[in-house]
Amino acid sequence: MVVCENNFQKLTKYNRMLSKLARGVAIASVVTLLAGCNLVVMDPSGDIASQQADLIVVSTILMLLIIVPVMALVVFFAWKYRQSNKDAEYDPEWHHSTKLEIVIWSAPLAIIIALGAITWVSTHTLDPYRPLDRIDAERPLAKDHEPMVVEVVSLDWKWLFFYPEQGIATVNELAVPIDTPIRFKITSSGVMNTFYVPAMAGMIYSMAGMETQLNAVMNEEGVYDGFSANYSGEGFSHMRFKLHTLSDEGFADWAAKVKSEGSDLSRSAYMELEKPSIDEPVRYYGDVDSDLYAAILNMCVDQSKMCMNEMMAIDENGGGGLAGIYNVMSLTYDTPRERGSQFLPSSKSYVATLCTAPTGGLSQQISSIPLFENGMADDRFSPVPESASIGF
Amino acid sequence: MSTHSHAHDDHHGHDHGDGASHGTFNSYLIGFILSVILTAIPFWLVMDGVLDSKMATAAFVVALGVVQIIVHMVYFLHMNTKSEGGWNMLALIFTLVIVVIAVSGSLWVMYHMNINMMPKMDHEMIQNFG
Amino acid sequence: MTMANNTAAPTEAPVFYLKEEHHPEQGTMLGFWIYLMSDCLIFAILFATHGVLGRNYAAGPSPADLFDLDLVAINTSMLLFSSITYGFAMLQMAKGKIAGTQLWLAITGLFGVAFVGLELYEFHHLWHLGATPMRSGFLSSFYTLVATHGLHVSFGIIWLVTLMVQIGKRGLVPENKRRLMCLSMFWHFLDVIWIGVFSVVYLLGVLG
Amino acid sequence: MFSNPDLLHFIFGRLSFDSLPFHEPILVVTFAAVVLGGIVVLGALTYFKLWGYLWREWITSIDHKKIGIMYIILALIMLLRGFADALMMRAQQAVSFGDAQGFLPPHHYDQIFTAHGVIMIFFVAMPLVTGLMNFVVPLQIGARDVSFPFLNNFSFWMTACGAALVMVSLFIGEFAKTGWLAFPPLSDIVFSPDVGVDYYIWSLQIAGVGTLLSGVNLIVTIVKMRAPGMSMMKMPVFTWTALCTNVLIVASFPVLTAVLVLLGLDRYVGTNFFTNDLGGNPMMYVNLIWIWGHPEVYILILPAFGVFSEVVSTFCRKRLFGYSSMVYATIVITILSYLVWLHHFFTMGSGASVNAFFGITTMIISIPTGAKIFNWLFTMYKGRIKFDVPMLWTLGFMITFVIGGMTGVMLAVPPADFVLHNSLFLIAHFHNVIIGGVVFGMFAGITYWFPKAFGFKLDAFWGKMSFFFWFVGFYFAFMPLYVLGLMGVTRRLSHFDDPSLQIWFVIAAFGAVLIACGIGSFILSIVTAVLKRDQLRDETGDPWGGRTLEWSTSSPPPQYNFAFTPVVHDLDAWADMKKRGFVRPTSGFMPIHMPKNTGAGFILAAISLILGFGLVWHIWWLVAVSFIALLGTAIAHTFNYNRDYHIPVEEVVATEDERTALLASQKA
Repeated sequence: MVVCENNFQKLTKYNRMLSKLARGVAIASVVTLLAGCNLVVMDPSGDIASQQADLIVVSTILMLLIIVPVMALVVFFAWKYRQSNKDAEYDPEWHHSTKLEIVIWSAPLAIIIALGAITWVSTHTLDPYRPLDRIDAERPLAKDHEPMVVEVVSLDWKWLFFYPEQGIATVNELAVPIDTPIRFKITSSGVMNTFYVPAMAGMIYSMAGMETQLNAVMNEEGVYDGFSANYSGEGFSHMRFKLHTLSDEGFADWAAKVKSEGSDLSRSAYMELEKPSIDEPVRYYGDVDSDLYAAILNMCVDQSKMCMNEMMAIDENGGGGLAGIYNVMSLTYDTPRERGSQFLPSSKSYVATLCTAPTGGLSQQISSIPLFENGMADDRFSPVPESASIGF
Repeated sequence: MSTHSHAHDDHHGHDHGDGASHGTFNSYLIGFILSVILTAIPFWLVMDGVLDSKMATAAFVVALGVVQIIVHMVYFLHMNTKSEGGWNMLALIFTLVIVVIAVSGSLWVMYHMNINMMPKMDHEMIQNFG
Repeated sequence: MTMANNTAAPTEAPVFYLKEEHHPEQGTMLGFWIYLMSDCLIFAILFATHGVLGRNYAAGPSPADLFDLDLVAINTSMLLFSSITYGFAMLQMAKGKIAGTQLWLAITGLFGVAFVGLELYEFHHLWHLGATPMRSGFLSSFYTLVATHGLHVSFGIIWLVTLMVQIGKRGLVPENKRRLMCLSMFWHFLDVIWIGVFSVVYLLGVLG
Repeated sequence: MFSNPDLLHFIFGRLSFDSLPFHEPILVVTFAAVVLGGIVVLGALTYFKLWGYLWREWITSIDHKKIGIMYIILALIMLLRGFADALMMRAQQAVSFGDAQGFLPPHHYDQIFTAHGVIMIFFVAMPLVTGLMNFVVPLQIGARDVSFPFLNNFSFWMTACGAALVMVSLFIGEFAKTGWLAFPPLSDIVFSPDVGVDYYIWSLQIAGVGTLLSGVNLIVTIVKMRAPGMSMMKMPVFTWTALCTNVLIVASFPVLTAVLVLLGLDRYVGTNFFTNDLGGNPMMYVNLIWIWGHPEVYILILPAFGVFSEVVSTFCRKRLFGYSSMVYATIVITILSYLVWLHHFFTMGSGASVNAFFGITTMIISIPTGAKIFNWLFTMYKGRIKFDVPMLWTLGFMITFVIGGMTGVMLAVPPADFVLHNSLFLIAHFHNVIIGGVVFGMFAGITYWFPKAFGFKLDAFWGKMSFFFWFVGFYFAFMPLYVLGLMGVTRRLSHFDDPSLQIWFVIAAFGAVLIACGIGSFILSIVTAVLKRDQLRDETGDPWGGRTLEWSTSSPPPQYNFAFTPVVHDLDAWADMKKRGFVRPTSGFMPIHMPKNTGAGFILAAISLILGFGLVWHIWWLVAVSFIALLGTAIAHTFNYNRDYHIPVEEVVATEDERTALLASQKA
């Protein structure tokens, strides 16, 4: 393919890929033609993605077993039984053959049984939540190894990465040491995105108030593309970052650089960063509020908001009762206006935090909080009347 | 069947073909009494806290609800395998299959997603609010 | 070539068309039943949503804090009474008695109005407490499910009144009988949905 | 008075002068063209005094054949709009690299890909399918009309008004910028406060009512109105697929209605179904909308399968191979299509067991689908194949669709989907099945039944040109997307950093141009056919040597379809009649009982359109007025008991005698 010749640096991978595909003779020719084109999905640098690529090849070959004969037969029958070919047999009443019927149902069935078995096993072994059990095909991992943790937040429209072990954070740049299992914990500040580095492992959604996980490992040094694969609004096309895979020393150097060059990431700095922006440059943070990721995940960076886990714990125990009705506040910041809208939304509210430390039962806590004096209550609601009871 | 002697309305004049039965006074009464009983029991179970186990109460409520739905289908909606040549029953069964798939599937799928993704509450937290 | 290709005519020429006018079966009842089945799926989705969101109180009130089962029991009885009175209307219709049909229809309509009225009273009360559909996922799904059922009953009442006028004008002509039977299915179908509502939303909800 | 903002807000809601897109030159030019074209059309209608004719013969018509034709005209018009969107996307992606930003800013581009998806699925594919079923099914089962002719007219106009509301969004306000399924939280009021999503919600709700009712209508028609002797297992395969399609419509569109109501409540009332805060759960929306969304795919493809079954046996001049396995395959697909929805969001994070379950159920669907492909294949075996245009589409389908099927099964393997989800590979896959399956099928069907509808065939030369342009254009347009998907390129991007990708997008754009030529050729084949209609005239009623009942009546069929109700003895009823010496009756005619035209459907749908517009723009007085008008008109309509009449026997005799003479002159 002439168009791809500018990709010479990929030639080494191209060779490696050829050997890999020796199994898949059937499509090797097609793939070879395209291999110069950085088919990163088929030729990744992380062990998980490699297994996923193998799966694509295997399932393709399995299906070609039936697709190729069908396509050939379509062409052959169309040619052989054309109207002008009077030599071909013509039997307008022939419409049933039990033997053929058995074949046409059982042949796809056999292939699907094989593919189904592969699917069941591979879905479990390549589950993104499952801790890795190998670094690559040759190097298994001990059962109790602790992966390195990277916390990922998708913002409008940029990526924020926390390195809790290093105490640093970055925007739109990710670096990991090679051959080290990594657990990505992923959440979002607002809309859905997916965290996706094609060379490393599959993608997974990032959603606000929820945490998804991706266990992955990189096996080669290099610079790779990462991005969101789920459309998230105006700046979506520019929601890209580079993944640097480094040696252990290289990673340590990089972390030190971030630590020394970076600025502070406090809650207020995050609130500023969270505002929608497009094509954000790379940023380093050397001093990171240690609670920040948890606060983002639980949607309570604004400290007046109740954290999700707290709210869910209350709900688990039967909710906040009637008094809880009024524990809401109007949204103080205004995402739509920041998104350049001409209309304002109808007033949105959220649940306010319970300020005191949880000491006694919930009902006690709520009754002990001066909800209405400190101006937290939404003024759409009138205070609970003294006699508020549920009787009708 | 006359063809065009009584022009316009004759086409609609053969409701007997609809196979819909109207029930009898007795069948309506039986249906009504059964459904009053089947309504009263679950209300009584929940309002008076008759059973100690919540699970058992819930199971009874659901089971009685299902029985009551069947009673209504038979006595009020006159469902049987023959009405409309069996098509009513077929449509009902198909719908029930889809309803079961959609409802139980949604609950199953969403349960797994919530387990996998909702922020972790540590036990201490639940205890604190308990 | 089209018509007279009878080279190998079989011994007995089959009949290929009906000489007399063909009356296909009336499809209205089946069609309406199928519509009800599709409506049933709307409710299924609302039930599924309630199943998923029904415990998301957002640190607000739970069913046990809000629901008054006495009221729900009264409400349920309204709907049950309206069922049997509609049944009586159908029996009168089968006998061809216009006045009896109208009377029982009117009683059915009144029970329906009582049901909707009680539901509105409950909503008003909850709203006044501040338990609005905006407060939590649980309340959103509760109001939507119950109000969708209530809306159906309200449309049923409008339909019922329309039908009473039509019976008054034209009597129990076949069209009106068919419409009465459709409304009968609609009305009893709403009972069935309500069984699901009071069992799942109210009783299981209060149970916690 | 006009300086009073409260009053203005009361009258116009959130509609203002700024809502008109004067800043978008593309839209201003389009608008000017639409207005000019509109004036020309309206002027011509007035000049030729066609308004009365249109109103009497088409707008108020309850004739299933005319309604079917109107559905297809609507679909072809909307195809032009949807395809214009596609061309703009392809052009933008072919030029927007590095520093070049292309000609579409994200604000505009995001609306275009959303509109493209919505229009192509809801207002092109759906009306094509519904239109074809409407036209063909009653003829195939030997009926005189559908079960509920008025509802049929109403359904069509609701669909048309849904389409009209989408078109209004082009010039007043904007369309959704959320992707065609409008996932929250992006589609929630917080992140999409503009009118776009509201246009989306209300146009789909209005059209959805039409779709649902036409589904009910056709099910009852097939169940109740089959000719005597036509048992279920003697129904033509297209009727079978139509039955299953309509079952799917009735059992899935309510889900869409419900989920859009919930999204609407979130936006209008401030409830918390799919919000991030206050106990909402956006994943529930994704879950629910795909419970509708997956059966929707089969709603589109099953009728196409039916068309191919009819075409392949007609043009191979042979009975269909494996009729009963074809029927069972269709039924199995109908049920299974409800068990696979999660494969659209494997990557959302449900556990391995859930993913694996849905992956495997998805693969199982390929078994009955594969059986169908084999059945068509073995119908060709020992046949005498005529390569008329419908057969070309069928062959093109068989080659193309298996590729789409293969990539579909690949995407059903969850770990593979983890790298392919939301990529251009996915885009290539579903265009592969939708174009290779649905579009090819609908073009085959239109070409096949066109002479039945109008009495003359489509022009074969331009028909063939259309097929080859589409066929080749498809491969040029979508094979590069498979490659790009494997290069890790995602859907819905309006700009790229990596210039090495550009060549693939240029190839894809070239493919889109070829497809444009295909659409142009198809229009030419209609225009040429109209001009040459005397040469292409079909006077036999059976131009292809068909096998099913619709070919036993004249082309176009009389209003009442069949003067005498046919009696069916064999699966291929008409082939059987021809073989066993059916002689067309020429006397003994009787008056025929038929439904009357009515304008109620059109009026109700027009009011719904106004209601939708009011809701989109928060013009509450308009909402109230139009809602009351809607209710009032509906009730008033029920007071009309005078809904049918008899075609006098003289008219039937005259029509049938004319045909007798025509057939006699043919033979002579």
